[in-house]
Amino acid sequence: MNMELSRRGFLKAAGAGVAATSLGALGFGEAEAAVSALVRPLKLANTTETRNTCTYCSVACGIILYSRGDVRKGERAEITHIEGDADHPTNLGTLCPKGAALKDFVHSPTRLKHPMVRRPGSDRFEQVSWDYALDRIARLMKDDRDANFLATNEAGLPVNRWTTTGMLAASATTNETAWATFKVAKTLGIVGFDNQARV
Amino acid sequence: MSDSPRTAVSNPPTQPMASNFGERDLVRRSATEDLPPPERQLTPVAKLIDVSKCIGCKACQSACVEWNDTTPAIGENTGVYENPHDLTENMFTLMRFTEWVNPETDNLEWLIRKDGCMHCADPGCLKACPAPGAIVQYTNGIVDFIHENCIGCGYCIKGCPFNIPRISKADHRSYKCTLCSDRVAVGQGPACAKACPTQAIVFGTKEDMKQHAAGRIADLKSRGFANAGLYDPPGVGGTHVMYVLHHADKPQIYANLPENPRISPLVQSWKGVTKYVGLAAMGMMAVGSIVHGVFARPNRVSREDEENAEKLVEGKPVPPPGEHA
Amino acid sequence: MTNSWTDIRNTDLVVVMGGNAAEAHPCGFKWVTEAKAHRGAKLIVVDPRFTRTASVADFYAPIRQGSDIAFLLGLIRYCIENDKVQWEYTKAFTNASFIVKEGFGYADGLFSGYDEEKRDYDRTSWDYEIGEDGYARVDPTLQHPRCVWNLLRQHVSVYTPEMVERICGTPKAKFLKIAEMVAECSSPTRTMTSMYALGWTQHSHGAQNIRGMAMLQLILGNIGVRGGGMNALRGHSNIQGLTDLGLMSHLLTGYLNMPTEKEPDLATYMASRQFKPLRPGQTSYWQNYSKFFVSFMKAMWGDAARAENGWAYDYLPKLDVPSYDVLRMFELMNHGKVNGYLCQGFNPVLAFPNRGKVVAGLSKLKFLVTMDPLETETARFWENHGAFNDVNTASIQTEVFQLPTRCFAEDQGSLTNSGRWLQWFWPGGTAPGEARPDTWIMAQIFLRMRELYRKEGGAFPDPILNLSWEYHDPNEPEPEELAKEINGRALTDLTDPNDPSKVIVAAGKQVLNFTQLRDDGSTMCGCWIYSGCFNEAGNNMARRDNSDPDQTGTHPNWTWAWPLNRRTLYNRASADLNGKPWDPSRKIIEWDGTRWTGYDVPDIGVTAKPGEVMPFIMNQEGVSRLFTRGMMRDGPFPAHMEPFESPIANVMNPRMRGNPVARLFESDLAQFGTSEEFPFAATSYRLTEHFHYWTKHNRVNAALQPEFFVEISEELAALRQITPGGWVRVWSKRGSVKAKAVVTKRIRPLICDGKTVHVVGIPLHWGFTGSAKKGFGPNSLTPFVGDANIETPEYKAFLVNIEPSSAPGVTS
Amino acid sequence: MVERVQPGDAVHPGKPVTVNRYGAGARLNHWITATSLILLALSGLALFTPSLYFLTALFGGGQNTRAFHPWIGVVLFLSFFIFFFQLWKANLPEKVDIVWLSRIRDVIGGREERLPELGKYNAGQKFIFWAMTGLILLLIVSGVAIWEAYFAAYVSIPMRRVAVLAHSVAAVLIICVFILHVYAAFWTRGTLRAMTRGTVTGGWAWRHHRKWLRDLAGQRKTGPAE
Repeated sequence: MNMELSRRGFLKAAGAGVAATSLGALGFGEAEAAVSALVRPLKLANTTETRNTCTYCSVACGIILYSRGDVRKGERAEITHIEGDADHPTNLGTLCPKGAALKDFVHSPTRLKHPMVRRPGSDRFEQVSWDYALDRIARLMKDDRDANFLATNEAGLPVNRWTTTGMLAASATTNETAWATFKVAKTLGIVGFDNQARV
Repeated sequence: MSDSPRTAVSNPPTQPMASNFGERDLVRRSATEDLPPPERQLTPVAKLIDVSKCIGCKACQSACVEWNDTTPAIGENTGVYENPHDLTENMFTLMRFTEWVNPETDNLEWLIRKDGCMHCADPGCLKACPAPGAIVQYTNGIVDFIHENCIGCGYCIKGCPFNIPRISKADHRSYKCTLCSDRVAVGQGPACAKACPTQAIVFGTKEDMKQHAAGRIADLKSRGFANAGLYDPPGVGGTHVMYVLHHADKPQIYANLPENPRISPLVQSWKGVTKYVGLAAMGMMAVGSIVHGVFARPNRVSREDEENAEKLVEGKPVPPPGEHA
Repeated sequence: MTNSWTDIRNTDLVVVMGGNAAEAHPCGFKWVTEAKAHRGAKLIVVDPRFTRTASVADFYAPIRQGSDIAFLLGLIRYCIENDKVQWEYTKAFTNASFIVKEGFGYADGLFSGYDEEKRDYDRTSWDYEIGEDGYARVDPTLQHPRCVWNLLRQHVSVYTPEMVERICGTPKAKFLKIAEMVAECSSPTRTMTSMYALGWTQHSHGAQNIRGMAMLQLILGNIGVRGGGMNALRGHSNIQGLTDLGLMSHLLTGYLNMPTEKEPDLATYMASRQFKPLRPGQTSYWQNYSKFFVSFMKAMWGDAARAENGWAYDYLPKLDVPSYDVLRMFELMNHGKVNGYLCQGFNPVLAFPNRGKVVAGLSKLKFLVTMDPLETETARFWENHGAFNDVNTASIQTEVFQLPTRCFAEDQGSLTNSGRWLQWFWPGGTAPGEARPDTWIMAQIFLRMRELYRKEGGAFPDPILNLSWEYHDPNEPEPEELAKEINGRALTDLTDPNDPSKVIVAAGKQVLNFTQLRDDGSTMCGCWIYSGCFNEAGNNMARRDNSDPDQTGTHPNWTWAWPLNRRTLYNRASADLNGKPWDPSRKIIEWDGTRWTGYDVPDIGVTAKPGEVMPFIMNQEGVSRLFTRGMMRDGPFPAHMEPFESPIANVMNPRMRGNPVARLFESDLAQFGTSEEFPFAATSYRLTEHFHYWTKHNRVNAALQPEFFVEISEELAALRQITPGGWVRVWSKRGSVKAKAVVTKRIRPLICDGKTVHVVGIPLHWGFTGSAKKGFGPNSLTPFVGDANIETPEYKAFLVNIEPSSAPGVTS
Repeated sequence: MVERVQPGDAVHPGKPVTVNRYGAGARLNHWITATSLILLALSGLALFTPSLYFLTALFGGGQNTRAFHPWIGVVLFLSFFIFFFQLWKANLPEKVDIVWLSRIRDVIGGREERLPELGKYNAGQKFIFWAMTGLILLLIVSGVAIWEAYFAAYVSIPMRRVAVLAHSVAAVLIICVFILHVYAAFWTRGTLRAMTRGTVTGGWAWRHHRKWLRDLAGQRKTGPAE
């Protein structure tokens, strides 16, 4: 992303508030600053910053992901810290107890890593390939659609709806994902289509 | 209209940066008499916790854990909101909740206080600490634990008037809030202050924080909190973590915040008079013995004594019992 | 939100009712504490519990859950009786002066036209008198007995402070104190903001709760002004976006509607969507409906959408019922009428009411597909977890696919926040294992099905084969491509209607915004209200200039807000009939004699004269509605309704249970409890330490609030011999849970209609997966009934019983 | 009633006469106690004042010093109290002790002939015995109270503050008593062998504990012939 913009934001922000005056007092920018044996070195040194938005509530706080490695350079990137974005007008760098712990979401022990299938009656998941899963899903969906698609109603008027398969869309996905999802679901004629707006 | 003071006026640097203070900025160092005076005086900093603005969301706890990479245990619910149930070596700060019915208004007031190290100007922990350099105090007021020097004796716990330090059962070292010295050292505020959603926690120079507090107190008084005030207890020379309280006249209602905290007289006399008198006493005892040894002739058994003993054993007459002549 | 989070700094009075902003939206709540600290603003909290928001409030009053309408109408009555009305605003900018048809009436808690059999109203009498000129008749003097104002005055007259206390259990003195504080905001120079959330929506009469406050805000002149508005604090990070994009049964994008069976062809569909102005000279912006609709159809089916085939109108499914909402779908599942279900980042086992019914439904599916970055109870609904999920695994024949998706930190795109800001974000980490973006997964499902239809044919393949899917890599559409599609572009050169030689937008170029959309097939646009988000100027959602001239909280150049980067909806109403701001110190826009100028994008034609064109341009009336005609199923005015499970009878009409027109399914009717069996009034809610069922998966939040509990008053604890921190069993007609007991002074019994009502609070964050201790959710107990208009389940008011017990799994 | 002659005490004719004063067990105990007391003093003093912190080097650093000290304390406590049960009866006070104390100047001057005849222990020795007993009790109790690793949870912080003060005061005193004990043993020649070989010369007994010697001699007459 364009870091220049955020830097400009930084300068603007730096004008505001008491803390700005404190900044000098902390010795910030002192020429003869000594490397200290006592104070722990800042763990963010040499990490990559990425502007992101908190995934939880709709205050949509600005956050910064700090990572070792840079995905935009095609590198493998490990997120080492997440913190509020001080340039963001809504949260001004603050975060709630959930946002402040986002790193634990990313590295949660229960993050899913592989497609899994649970066969009818089975008491466990088995790992499968993406191809297997997607082909099987497409087949199951088509068979159900072909079997239960309602082209016309009693009056013989076209209704073209598919009520026997439903879908719930995620209210934490992007608008772009939502649009792609919308197109697929409505095109298939799925009417049992909803999202968290109701709950 | 201006915002409240912002702890985070900028995001943390990612380019390596030298720390702005360290060794040479020490004003106190535990168990170290001959500490060279600091070359410069940094402006004292402070964290101000406005209890009246705090919503008890525990963002400070989250941010603290994430920044300090600690791992608090997943406990259980015991009928209260405090989790973990107390400060631990993995939880340097803790929201303490008190349901208090104001006798004057009969209204419920939910008093929520962020507990943690107060960074006393006169730190009891440092005074009590026997390990040279395990606890240090910088000229900006930060009191920090240097874990590699810590011996885990727990004296800091006895020294602290606020019951803050916790000893790790794992590595037998003492832990507490560092005021994020590593962040402050690069011009950033502590993680908790940056995270605090309502900016109930703000960080800056102690002067600025006092000014800001004055404004907050005026606002509280205008809302009917006649006894609103600043908690900066003189008993420990003031603190670098201060509270704005709506009822500054009774700090103890905020989960037993001490009315007039000071280093316990017991600790004072232990670290003071006992040490000096004790060393003197032991010294005198030793010297006394040596002097006596030099001047008084040794108490030797005489030939006569031996003969008397032999006589006695052989049943021959010996001086009778009773007073010597 | 009509306004933005940052605008709350401009308010004088914050009313948090039907929500718990400090706890659920801490960083947005910051702007309340800012307003308090810097404007001397006051905060009022009305809630059954003394919440974290209440802990920093200037004034708190308790209220019985589900009785908000009585409280709000009580406030409206107070303002009218004490002449605390922003008269100029009310007369000019609301439909107060509109005359309602004869025959409209209200008696015994019911409006005219009720049919008990159908559980529905005949709403024909709920409308304006239309004059010969085709316009609605008005009486600007408000003298006419049937003008909206007099009907309203009459309607609210019964909600006296005594009545409010009787229904809500709010002590009269406390109610009056609040009424006083609220009434002060009728001054043009004082504004109040309403911050609400699911505390108002999750009722069988949720929409009417919100109507009540909206009406109050209108007569106080607080809509469209800085520091005012109706601010719905949305839940999920993109719940606003998914609603805007119409990912719902009854919607298309941008609040266009799905057609119904009654609209078999485009002509019929459009006939009821002409939106002719109801008053002379009014904008009635929905008159452009056809432009948005046709552009949408072109975005969906490209060249296959042609004038001849009604822009592929047949490709759209037609509804036979108002909506196939989640409650209906799970009802159908239980009847074995649903075979497949896809859950994208959704956890119905914990999210939908009457968990027993939800799990039974899922167990009847042929296949279930879940897409999530985390484990969910839904993906493992078939797994036996003892007391926490006691199912017979072997008997469940559902084939379940659990697909790993990327999470926010590995994804890219835009999210629409509560304040309608579309904010772009970037990926910072590599996804674990084989986790894939949702766009890729949806593309794969679609492409593989399309391939099957190409090969095998099948039921009505046309929409599938013709769906526009022109992406650089069809296997994984890029977020930018999709965003551009949402914004819309010209399909042929768009010329100036007045000067055909002048090309405004060349073919293939992005349209500037929806004002350039046409209904002749020359433009395409995925979602008209988002048009402008990614035009030829680039990705406006990625803008990061956080400057805020004069610190109005507008931040006009930070990302992009819909519509047209407008930050405050109805902002035209912030100025009077001459276009001067009601409060000069709170200007948003003003009329400079020739055009509207100011901090924000005017919510009106920039040259529309103040005296002539009224501010509420989306309404046919040009003004806001105190009386909503037939637009809501349960009444043109809100009226007191009890929850379906209520500790007391409806004092207006003891025979009335819940919302008289709310949809009920047979099986659920039998599962409503009575106050005899279940004496205690329960409510459910979030805690600040957790976000729904996600954060129990991460250690920090699990440590901050590790275990499921319920909150009760000291009085109820004494009544049932419950010890603080001990185990209790809480059960309703539908299920039973075990929890730790938090005994607190923050909940107190209420006296309603002479009866003591004990409240039981039940937070919702625990399940049988993740790092936190295993636990239950309130949805094991809640009733399977939704709001009459939008089917949001009644989570906030139901009945339970409670007793001391042993730990889950331990038989006592 | 004071135990005038303790089991194992015996006198053997010869030149010089030898008297059994301490059995092997008693001596072993004594030296374990002595060693632990010295180690405790060193480690304790290291944590008592920064000027002596360097002593932690003897134990391999501060962490070890902190860890070892309480355990050594436990050893001292056990060994001393076995020892205690062997000696306490002989250390009960008597009238003659008062006379002895009243002539303390002669004691210090080594003018034994001016003192009354004494049993196995003189008042000074009894004082050391009881002082050690009391102080070790105090030290073990206060020590446990501030034993962070195991007992922190059971003792309130105010109590721990009292304990740490008591512990340091007691430590100072016991070190003083220790010095007195050691010096007296050196100054009074012929004493040390009581704790090394376990015997003293008849002369030593005649000079310092004549009543005890007479008792032993008397016992011998009445006792079974060799």
